[in-house]
Amino acid sequence: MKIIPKLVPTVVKTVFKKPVTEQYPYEPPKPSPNIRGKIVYDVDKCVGCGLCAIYCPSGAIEMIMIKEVKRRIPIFHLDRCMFCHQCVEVCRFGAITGSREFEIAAYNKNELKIITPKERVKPLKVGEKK
Amino acid sequence: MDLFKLVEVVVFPGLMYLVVLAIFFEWYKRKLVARMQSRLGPTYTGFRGILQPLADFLKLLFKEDIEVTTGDQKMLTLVLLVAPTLFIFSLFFVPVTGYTIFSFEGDLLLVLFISSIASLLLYLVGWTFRSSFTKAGAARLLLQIVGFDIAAIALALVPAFEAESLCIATISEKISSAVISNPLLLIPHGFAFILFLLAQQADLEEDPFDIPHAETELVAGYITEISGRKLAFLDLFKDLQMVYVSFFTASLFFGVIVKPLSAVLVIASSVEMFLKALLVLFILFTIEAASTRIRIYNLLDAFWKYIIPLSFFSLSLLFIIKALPGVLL
Amino acid sequence: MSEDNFLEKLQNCLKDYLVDAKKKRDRLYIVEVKAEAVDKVVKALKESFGDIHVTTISAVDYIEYLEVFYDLWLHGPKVALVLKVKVNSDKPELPSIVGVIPGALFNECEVYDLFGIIFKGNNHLKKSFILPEHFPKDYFPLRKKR
Amino acid sequence: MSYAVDLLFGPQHPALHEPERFRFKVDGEIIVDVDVKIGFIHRGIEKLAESKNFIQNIYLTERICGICNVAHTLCYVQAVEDMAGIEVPERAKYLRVIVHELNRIHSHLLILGVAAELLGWETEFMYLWRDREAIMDIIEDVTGNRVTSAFNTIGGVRRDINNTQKERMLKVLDKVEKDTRFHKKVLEEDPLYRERMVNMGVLKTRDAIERCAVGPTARGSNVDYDVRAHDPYAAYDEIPFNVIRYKECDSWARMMVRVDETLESINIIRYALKHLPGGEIRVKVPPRLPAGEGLSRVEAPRGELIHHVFCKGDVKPYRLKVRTPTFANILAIAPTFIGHTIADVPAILVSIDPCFSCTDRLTFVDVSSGKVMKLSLGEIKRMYWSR
Repeated sequence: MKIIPKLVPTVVKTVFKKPVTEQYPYEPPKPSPNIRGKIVYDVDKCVGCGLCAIYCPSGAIEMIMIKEVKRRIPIFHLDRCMFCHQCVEVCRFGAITGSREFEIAAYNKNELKIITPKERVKPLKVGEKK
Repeated sequence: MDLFKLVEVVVFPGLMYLVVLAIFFEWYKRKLVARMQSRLGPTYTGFRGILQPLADFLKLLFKEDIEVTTGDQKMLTLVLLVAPTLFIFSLFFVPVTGYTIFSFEGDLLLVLFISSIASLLLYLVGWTFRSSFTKAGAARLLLQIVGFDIAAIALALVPAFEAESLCIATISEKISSAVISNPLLLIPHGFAFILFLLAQQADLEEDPFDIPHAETELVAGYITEISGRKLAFLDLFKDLQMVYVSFFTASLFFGVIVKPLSAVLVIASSVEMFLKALLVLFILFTIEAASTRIRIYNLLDAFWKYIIPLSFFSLSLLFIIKALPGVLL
Repeated sequence: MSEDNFLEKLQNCLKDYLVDAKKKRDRLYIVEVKAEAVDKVVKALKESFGDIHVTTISAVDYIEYLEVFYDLWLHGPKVALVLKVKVNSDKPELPSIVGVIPGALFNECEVYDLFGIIFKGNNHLKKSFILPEHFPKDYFPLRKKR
Repeated sequence: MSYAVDLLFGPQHPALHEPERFRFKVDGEIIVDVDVKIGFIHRGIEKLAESKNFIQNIYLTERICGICNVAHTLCYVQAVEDMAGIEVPERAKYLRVIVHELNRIHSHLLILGVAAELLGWETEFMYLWRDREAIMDIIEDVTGNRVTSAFNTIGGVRRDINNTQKERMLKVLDKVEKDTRFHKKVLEEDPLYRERMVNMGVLKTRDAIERCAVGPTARGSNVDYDVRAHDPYAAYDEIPFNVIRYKECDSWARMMVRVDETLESINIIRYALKHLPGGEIRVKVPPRLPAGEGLSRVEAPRGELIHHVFCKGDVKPYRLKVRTPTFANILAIAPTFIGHTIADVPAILVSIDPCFSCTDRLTFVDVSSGKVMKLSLGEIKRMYWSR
């Protein structure tokens, strides 16, 4: 009896059990509520300090100058982003927050840029408390 | 040859039925092993993915055929055309539907001979190429054949002696009554059945005997350089082999209980044989799923040191049981 | 063997070759020795403290000189030891310790590949041990620019 | 007339950080010589680290290895903390231990599954990876991602564990423990698995010490060396646990060390969750750190890992030295191949938890002269028959 593989009973039992495979695109995924997903940017809270761009390990954040209002705001290249949420952590003004969204595949890199339209960027009031 | 016989050979229970069965058994294998591993298996094509093997076969037919220049392509083509037909031919002698298309006294030996030839043809597939992987795979395959073939032939003789015939049709008819009339025969019968399954497992190259095409050692063994249409026919060959193994084992060791005397009874007995074949395959796939691959030396050890002596032992046990009443009386 | 008086024992054991020895924290000592005597140092350590596990050998380029460090683990007293030597960066040569500890082979090969430090007595040193095969033979990537 | 076939195992495997090429000289099926070439995906991370600041380097070191990413970040941040003299809060130390051990469980179950798969045992592979999925879910729950956790940071950890998470974790750990005990029984007793693994690649205790083997490879050879126990970091000095050792010195022993360590890790996590101290989880760290040198060693799932950081009072490290465990283990394991058959190569190679893929063509090498010959099919056949 020693030569019978140990898994035989389990294998036969498993036939009558439900498979554990999740058929992902056909079934809704069940991610944890704590996952790090796509980042959400709120331009109204941003002061343009650029800390997020300094600390971003993959260079996914680019600071651009908006001449009309004389301040810098970030552009997020989500195609380079690796969802470490370091930018969320270093932002002192709460302008960048995380979300649970992770299905961000796209056909074009440009679809993955978070660019704030120029007209939404307001000039920074000096001395204003956030 | 009359028209009826022609229909039998080409449609039912001949060529077309066998190919459909082959494709079904491939699905059965994938689905069953998947469920054993708590996976889903094929799901998309047809009802629960039942058409997936057919889809794979057709896809391979339309793929580009990459011919490796270091291989002997003509020989390969010939082998791959001949090999599947050999199994179809030998299945004509096996009661797939309860009765056989052709039958004569001694056809058991012919069928065993043909199946050995088919395995040897696979060896030629590997040997036609100049790649280290195909060559090593072919060499291993040859060693494997040397291991299991003698045991398989010796064990196939056990039911033949029980039913006192060398005709598969007669064996399958008489085997159940022969065993029931002398319950002592159950011992060598069951013994031989288990060993025969192991030999057939080695013939099918399933775990633990998938040594000739061990992925992590030899990429795909003797199949490595084959692609496209040739691979499709090789797959068909393996599937037909599955059909042959299951029905051959079932008819030798379980026999046919429902006699196929009228059209309705033919359907009934073919369902019976089908279920028995599924049972045989279930046992084979359970072994496949539950075991690791062994080394070629272990296989030769196992067969030459244990299984071949044991098969001759069961054969001689059978003689004693058969002869004992005569001696005592 | 415990950690008590380890520093004294160490100083006794290596007094001929020692340049500087200090305790950095629990179970970690940093020792600087003379470059030409590294193999003798390791041998002496092995004789007095038992088996040595070479965690890694590597170097830092301080422009004026190369500092090679040997991160060792002494199985006997169960302490980590960082053995440091200073090497001339124009003509970097060190005695090999492979004869004492065979496990240092790959580490020495890597240092030779990335810094160009020649370990005398190691016959397996070859360029492109870890770098690609067509990497320039006279360029050592981890050295700083002058 | 003795001919050896050059059989090349390797080099490329895109998923793992340290692929290597094993060039076996094979006489029939028996291996007579082995030659190792490493560094096929040398990505220059040590050089790259010199041009990134300390925070960015956390995420860089995390990507040295996807499987043991927690060990790498932990080792790196500890080295930096050692250099700057930063004292980490107690709670952070415990949280680090918890995530580190979760990572270890996930890595061990992964390699046990891979080992089964390499031996053609797909079912056990599927079962092990199915059961590992539960651990991946907790890692996702605690850190925010299944694989790259980004959990450790300089001065502490980035996320806290609340009570619901703790309870969920304990429940999953019970299940994983039950599963692991089942797998332990299977791997211990399965006759075919033992047939393939026992007495394969025997690395004697003395050789293991001399060739500086680390981790489960060393402990499978009965070497008493576990960084967690002998040079405790984080909260390991307060947590009781056993150092797993096996006396058999073969592939099977190395795999069983991993099984037992998985069970031990579950106990460590339970203890850490029970004794989790309160308080802060991180301290603030300035971007510019003082000059100095920091060294940290960590018991990664594959063995001892070391990060050695040098700084000249900048926002960037002056030099970062990383030594990964497989680097040490390849040298230890390579000579043990000799004398075994080709069929045993996967069984031995997988036991050090490496990365390899096997594709290449053959050349014939005469063992005595080392001359490479190109032969036609007919010549090979003739040679074969004349043997």
